[in-house]
Amino acid sequence: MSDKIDGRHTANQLTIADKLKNGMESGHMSRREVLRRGSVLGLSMAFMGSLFGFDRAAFAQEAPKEGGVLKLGISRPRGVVDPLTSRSRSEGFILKPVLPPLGRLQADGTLAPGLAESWAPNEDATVWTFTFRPTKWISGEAFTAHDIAAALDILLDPASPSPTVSGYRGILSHGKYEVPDDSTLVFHLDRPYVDFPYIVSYGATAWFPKGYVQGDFAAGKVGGVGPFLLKEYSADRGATYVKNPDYWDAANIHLDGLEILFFDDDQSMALALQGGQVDALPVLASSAVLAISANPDFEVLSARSSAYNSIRMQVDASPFSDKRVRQALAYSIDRQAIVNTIYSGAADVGNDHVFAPAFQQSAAVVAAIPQRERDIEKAKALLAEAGYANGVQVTLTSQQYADIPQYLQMVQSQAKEAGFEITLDLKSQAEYYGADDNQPWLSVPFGATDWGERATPGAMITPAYLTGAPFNESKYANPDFDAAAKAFDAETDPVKRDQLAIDAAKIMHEDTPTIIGYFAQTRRPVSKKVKAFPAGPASQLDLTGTWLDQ
Amino acid sequence: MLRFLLQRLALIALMLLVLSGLVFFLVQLLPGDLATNILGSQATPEQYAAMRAKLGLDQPVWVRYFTWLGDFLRGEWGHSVSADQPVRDLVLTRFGNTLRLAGVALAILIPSAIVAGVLAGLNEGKWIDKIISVGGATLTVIPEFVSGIILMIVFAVWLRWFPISATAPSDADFWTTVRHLILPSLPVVFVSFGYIAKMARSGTIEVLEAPYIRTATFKGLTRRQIVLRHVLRNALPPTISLSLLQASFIMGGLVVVEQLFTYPGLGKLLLDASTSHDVPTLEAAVLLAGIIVMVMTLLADLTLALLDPRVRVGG
Amino acid sequence: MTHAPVAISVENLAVAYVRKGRILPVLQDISFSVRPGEALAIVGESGCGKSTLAASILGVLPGNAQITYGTIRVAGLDTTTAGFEELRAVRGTKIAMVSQEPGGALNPSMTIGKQVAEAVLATRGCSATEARARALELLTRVAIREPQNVARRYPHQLSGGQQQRVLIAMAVAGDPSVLVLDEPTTGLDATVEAEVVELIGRLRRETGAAIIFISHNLRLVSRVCERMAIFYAGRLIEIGPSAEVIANTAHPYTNALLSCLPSPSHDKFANPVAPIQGEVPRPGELPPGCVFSPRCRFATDACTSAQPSLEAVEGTADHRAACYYPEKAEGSVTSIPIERGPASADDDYVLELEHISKRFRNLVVCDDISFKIKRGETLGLVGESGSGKSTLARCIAGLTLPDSGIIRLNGKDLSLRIERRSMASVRAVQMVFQSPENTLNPSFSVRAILGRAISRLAQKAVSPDRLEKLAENVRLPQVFLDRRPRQLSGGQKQRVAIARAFAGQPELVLCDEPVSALDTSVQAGILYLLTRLQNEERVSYLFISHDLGVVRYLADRIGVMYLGQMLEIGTSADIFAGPRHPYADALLRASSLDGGETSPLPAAMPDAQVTEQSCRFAARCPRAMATCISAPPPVREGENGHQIRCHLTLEQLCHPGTPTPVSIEA
Amino acid sequence: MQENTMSLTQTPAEKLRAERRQQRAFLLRQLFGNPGFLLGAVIILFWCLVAIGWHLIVPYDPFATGITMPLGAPSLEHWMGGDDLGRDVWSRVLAGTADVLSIAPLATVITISVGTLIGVCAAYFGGAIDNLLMRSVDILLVFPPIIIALMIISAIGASQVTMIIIIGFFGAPAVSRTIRAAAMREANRDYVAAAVMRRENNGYILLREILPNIEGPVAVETTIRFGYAIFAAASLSFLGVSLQPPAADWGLTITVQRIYIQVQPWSTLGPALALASLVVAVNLVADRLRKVLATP
Repeated sequence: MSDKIDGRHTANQLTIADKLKNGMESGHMSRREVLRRGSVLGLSMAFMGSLFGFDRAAFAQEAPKEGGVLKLGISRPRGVVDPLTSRSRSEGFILKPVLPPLGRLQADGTLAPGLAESWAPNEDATVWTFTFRPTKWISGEAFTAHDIAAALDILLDPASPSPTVSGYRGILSHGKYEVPDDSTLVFHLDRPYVDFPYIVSYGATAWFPKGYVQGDFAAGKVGGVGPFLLKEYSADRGATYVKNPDYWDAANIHLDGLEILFFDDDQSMALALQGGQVDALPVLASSAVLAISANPDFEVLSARSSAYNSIRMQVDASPFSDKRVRQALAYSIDRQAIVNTIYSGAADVGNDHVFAPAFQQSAAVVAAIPQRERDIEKAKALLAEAGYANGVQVTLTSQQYADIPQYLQMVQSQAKEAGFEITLDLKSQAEYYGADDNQPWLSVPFGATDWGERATPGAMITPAYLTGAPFNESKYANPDFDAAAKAFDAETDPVKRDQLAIDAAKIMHEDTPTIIGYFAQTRRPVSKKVKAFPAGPASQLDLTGTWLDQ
Repeated sequence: MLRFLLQRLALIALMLLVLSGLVFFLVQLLPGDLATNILGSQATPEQYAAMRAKLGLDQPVWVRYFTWLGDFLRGEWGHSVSADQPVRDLVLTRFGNTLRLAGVALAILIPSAIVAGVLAGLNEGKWIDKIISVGGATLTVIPEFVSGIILMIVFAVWLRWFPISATAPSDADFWTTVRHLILPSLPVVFVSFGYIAKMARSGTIEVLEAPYIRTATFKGLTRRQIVLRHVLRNALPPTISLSLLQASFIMGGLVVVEQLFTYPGLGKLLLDASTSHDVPTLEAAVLLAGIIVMVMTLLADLTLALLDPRVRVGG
Repeated sequence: MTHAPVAISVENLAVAYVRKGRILPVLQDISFSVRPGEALAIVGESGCGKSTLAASILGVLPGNAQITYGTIRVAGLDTTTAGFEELRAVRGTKIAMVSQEPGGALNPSMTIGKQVAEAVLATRGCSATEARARALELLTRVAIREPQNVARRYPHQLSGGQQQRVLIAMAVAGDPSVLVLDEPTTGLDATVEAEVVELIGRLRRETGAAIIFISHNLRLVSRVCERMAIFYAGRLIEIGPSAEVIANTAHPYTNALLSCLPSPSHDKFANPVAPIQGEVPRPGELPPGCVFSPRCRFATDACTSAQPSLEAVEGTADHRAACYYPEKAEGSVTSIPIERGPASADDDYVLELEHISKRFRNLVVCDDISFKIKRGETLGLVGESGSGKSTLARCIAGLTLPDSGIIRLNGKDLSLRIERRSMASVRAVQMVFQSPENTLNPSFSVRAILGRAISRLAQKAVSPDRLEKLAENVRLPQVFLDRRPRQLSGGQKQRVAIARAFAGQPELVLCDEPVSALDTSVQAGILYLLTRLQNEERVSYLFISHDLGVVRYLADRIGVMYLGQMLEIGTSADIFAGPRHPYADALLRASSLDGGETSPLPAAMPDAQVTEQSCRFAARCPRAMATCISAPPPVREGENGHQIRCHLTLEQLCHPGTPTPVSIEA
Repeated sequence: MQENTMSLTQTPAEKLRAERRQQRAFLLRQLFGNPGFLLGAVIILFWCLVAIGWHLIVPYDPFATGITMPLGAPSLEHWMGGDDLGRDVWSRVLAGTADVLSIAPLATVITISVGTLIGVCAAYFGGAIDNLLMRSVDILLVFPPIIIALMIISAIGASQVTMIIIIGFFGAPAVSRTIRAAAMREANRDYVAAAVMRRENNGYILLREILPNIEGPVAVETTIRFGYAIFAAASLSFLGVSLQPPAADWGLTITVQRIYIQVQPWSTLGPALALASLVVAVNLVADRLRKVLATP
């Protein structure tokens, strides 16, 4: 976070700064949103501070103590962790201490510089230029833009085993990037995309060095450029790390080392925390949080999240082919009761569109679209209009995973009053997602799927709700929605962008291809001896500044 | 004795053959096709056909069975789809873990249950017998997943005597490893304790009533001599043999306990493989589990044979 | 008697069982004593309290029994009140015991040598080495050959006779002053029984211990014991010198016991054995007055009002009896003759067997057996256990499939498989089994059992008349028809089993030891019944028994089997008159039917040196010669179809003891 | 036919009946005179009644969420408190009986019928048939039942019927061994030989001659297997391969609710205690039965 960066701001970025200023002054944007958006568009904190008059003291930290090994408990990743195949949060937690992201996403949604020192878009956000800081792999070789390009060559190859490619589909194609010099990488996007830095900084993707071969990580052959070095990894037990003295921001890494232990279920994880075997749990189901929150030795950090459980209805299958049936179901559930019961209130009520309150740009959407409240009469009326005055019997297929069974049982119980006789068919997670030509989650007419956190609304819409999108499980197809969503991704003007968001959300809310009852917060139970532990976002764990009070 | 051993081994080989057949054909019932699993859904029908031919899926089922069996015997157990690693490494690692857990469980279970049962048998009808019998029967009926949770909360959270995690650090010494395994082994111990203690008790009582104990009494032996030389010597072999026969039951209990304590053992692997339809892993794991039980059964027979001259020396 | 030293004295002993709060007296008012070197036999049927007496003497009564009165003194110790440690101090040295079922009485997981040495160590202070040496001495003393070898073996590797010898060796290890033998020969073959009895007699002379010999076999104990005490329903009813008691019986029960044992003086038609009517009363159901009165022919009012006390019999020193009319005892039993039916035609054969052979794995159970049974005739089969008698019967019955051979019924070939036999031949061949406990299905009433037999075998509708007639035929009272097997006594069960076999007018009844599990008094009734039925129904019997006395009594012809081979077959008279096979000779001597001294056979391991080519009996034969192990013996033909399989000629067999036995131990 | 003619004589038949009555009365006295058996029987009876009539006695709809405070503490209205979704725990414990007592008894029926059939046939026919059956049983015994259950469930999916069949069939081998031993004792008794000598067919001998005499071991095995079936069903529920939410099945409830055990122990302990009480009761009954009925 050096002030030197300021000099590098392009004219384009100054325009962005202007737009942000307008947005804030016109009351469209909060201070936090300006920070977040500025960070994405490549404005440094210092620059923004000077521009908007923010007090930098707000970022100051309590004086940390050095040393100690932080022990984390996470759920066991399936199989052997490898950057080439990594797709889950747990895999990310294992990989990223060694192979850090380009930009570091913070709990407040801002993107801090990481391996990439700075980034900036062109006028219409179709070309992005990333500048990397001079650093080196622990092997001694210099880290260059060629490493990232080589990794993208592998990851975006259609034959690659990596799931990363789906996140880039329609945004960045294989080979559409160049390396003008060792520290610069230029991306040529398929379509304008304002939130592009998130794409390369987020998710389970970890960047790996040139010449990487699958299995190198597990074998301990990857030196890494991250804050920590892998000391030992065992697919059964977990991983241990030591501090990387050569990390570019080593000064702000206060821990001597890191230890990650695997657990298979939330209860044993929670008990391990209480039993002092681990110090913090980056992810814990709300059900397991309850016991800990009563314990004064622990603190539960919360961060808003955009993750949600989608009760999606295929719009081409009876009875949900009738919009009124979908709406009736949406009206029959008591969202606040669900949030209170399952999450003790630690969740944002959803309104059947993906613009989660966690996204700062959602403020306008939330204000513009009235919240759907439980209205049994209305639900019954809608059902009757659709021809189901005597109720309707449906089977809801889903998975035995996390809070989904609880959620669905409440929905089942609540929707009964409106005339929905829901039979639950809860498969194992593996069965629900299946493989290849047998993927119930995509094929069943009525299902409930857990969608993980995304950094932007666009990243949620693109794979799941655009017409013909690969994971469009509700078979939702509305050209108006597609247009609004794509325009939203491309629009750099905050005011216009808000309007596009409202348009898209309204269409989705009205069509109700899915019921989004709530966005649960990320809950991170942490021992009180752990200081400055990041509260979020859920899939990232930036331990910069974290220290142990012992 | 040698002949007995050879006979048993031949029987085991035969049983393994049948077992492998059973496993293989059961697995054939599983939905999903290996070719699709490998190629993904975008391949052409020709590619599928080629892959099926390459995998031998176009062969009749019995040919595939023998191919599979041959591969299995050569140690080629295939590739785990869900764990993305060779099945053999995976299964053998997990198997080692389960052996450790089962070892600790048996090491606690058999001596304690037998001592308790013999004590109860020698004091039939007295308070110590009642405590052991009623206590054992009560422990037996508490499902592993109930006792497991209670043990976790009491000993790991409240008292902090044992860690929750069953897996010790890889560089841990022997005793640390054992310490990690005590808590998860206890539920399994509880469930079988009552049964084995009961066996030991009734075995002891039966022997106490045997005419040769009378003979020993008439010789003028002390109580201690009678118990040590005559009662235990005859009561223990069948009990030990019976407790080894609990292997199959204990294996089942381990699945539950490994799930509860998230211990990466064979049981957990079996559960995961079956829920994720990971066929090669499932086949290998079930076969291995069967082999363990079979070996335990053989051990049971051998124990009895070694300790009982009627079997050892022949008639 | 009062001045002589006493090894053990029992005074006014009364023992009772407590069952469900009720006190059931098992022994009442028992007094006797035994001097050193003296042997007292305790005789009585089952349920008379013999074993309870033994347990009381040894201080090992079960928990639900208690001594209600009296004392037992052994070496100054009252075993009725002594604790475990006090008893332990005298066990082995002052009092020792040999129990029944030698197989179960030895620790199966300890070598013989160790078990005997343990007995030595427990009774005398010596080193382990000395104990081992002494154990070998003891084994030698009880006539165990190759004691070194036997000492290394486990109990299951020994024969029943050897096991019993080992038990005796352990009992005498501490030179006890009192030795209690509780039915030591029950379950042993006649020849082995004779050996053991002989051994006991010898040891008694050598050790000078007082012996209490408990047995149900009056004649057997009279050979070893100079005094005998007869027990009935928990009471001592007669006691005195053995010869005196037998010759000059002073209690009707004793007399009845003597009369029911088949002896050469009996004839199954003219002078049949006389059963005692009724049963021994169970504890808690004792009749008022004399316990024997309900079964006594002479019972008077006095008998049914008070139990007579044990009084000295007139004119004798120590012969006492508990009877008001001791002088009437001798004549208390009269047998009812059976009228002999017509003799059977010479060539009217019901059954013909040719070359029946059966192997179980390597064991030859029946080796080329051929014989014939005439209509109305009884063929007795004798031999020790394991000789193949039962298997042979089961082959004929169709229950076991022989490997080869021909069976003819009434001259017509009978299928070896029962499924292929006609219903007529199924009806014609029926069987009566050994164990009364197993012979009837416990879940059916007698009526159902017999009804089913009638409907299947007689192929007739089951009417109450028919059922009652069938029951009447075996003298089974009507009331028993509606009872379950477990409510019947052993004898009654066997009657039902016989009725079942006779339901369809059989022509051949295979009797597989039908009386060997019964008390002698009950056995007599069954033997009488079988004779009567045979006479009435013209049925033939194949009668299997290990008891030569019973066979001699019942059989017209006798076959002697040994290890699957028929060693000798001939008429009863011819066999008893001789010449006979050395094995038949040994059996006869063992049973001492002729009143002579017993001469035990050498107890070698039977299969040790015998090969396909040798005489099966060679290893145990007192007259074995070199040829006996090198060549199979020829069959010697005598008169009346008498056949003897032996290398010795008939002539030689007539003169026992001429050739000197050669050692055949390789 | 036989029965008809016999019923002509009333007196003996009546006597027989009276005697059977007496016998039964004696047996019942033997059983119910034992406090353990009495307690066990009462508990089993209680749960059976609940299984049939839980609809009538549940204080609240066991599936309705939000009836009470989520994870609410026990109170007078909800005396085992509420579960995570605000359902009444006590009502769910009662309702769960139906699931537990539908799978276990039917599975036990299968176990006992199949096991008895195999055991009796092996014992009676002997030889090659015995060898074949018993070696097959040996092999099946090698499979830990839970593991096989997992395999089959993953092959054909979980349903109540699948559970019943799997738990039923996999108990059978163990039963067949015990029954074979008992039947062997009977088959070697002479009354069977006597029946063979009347050329009775195999069916008659198996069903009429042998089977009634192994009622004791069969009854004992039934109670033992019933206990195992309850245990097995609960374990499979725990492993998440059996019933699905919102079923009130005890094993499933324990699995789901155990995570709250530190917050609201009753939602776990309630069904756990219910399960334990049922299994203990079955064991008490089994123990006494074994003592009273065991063939000596």
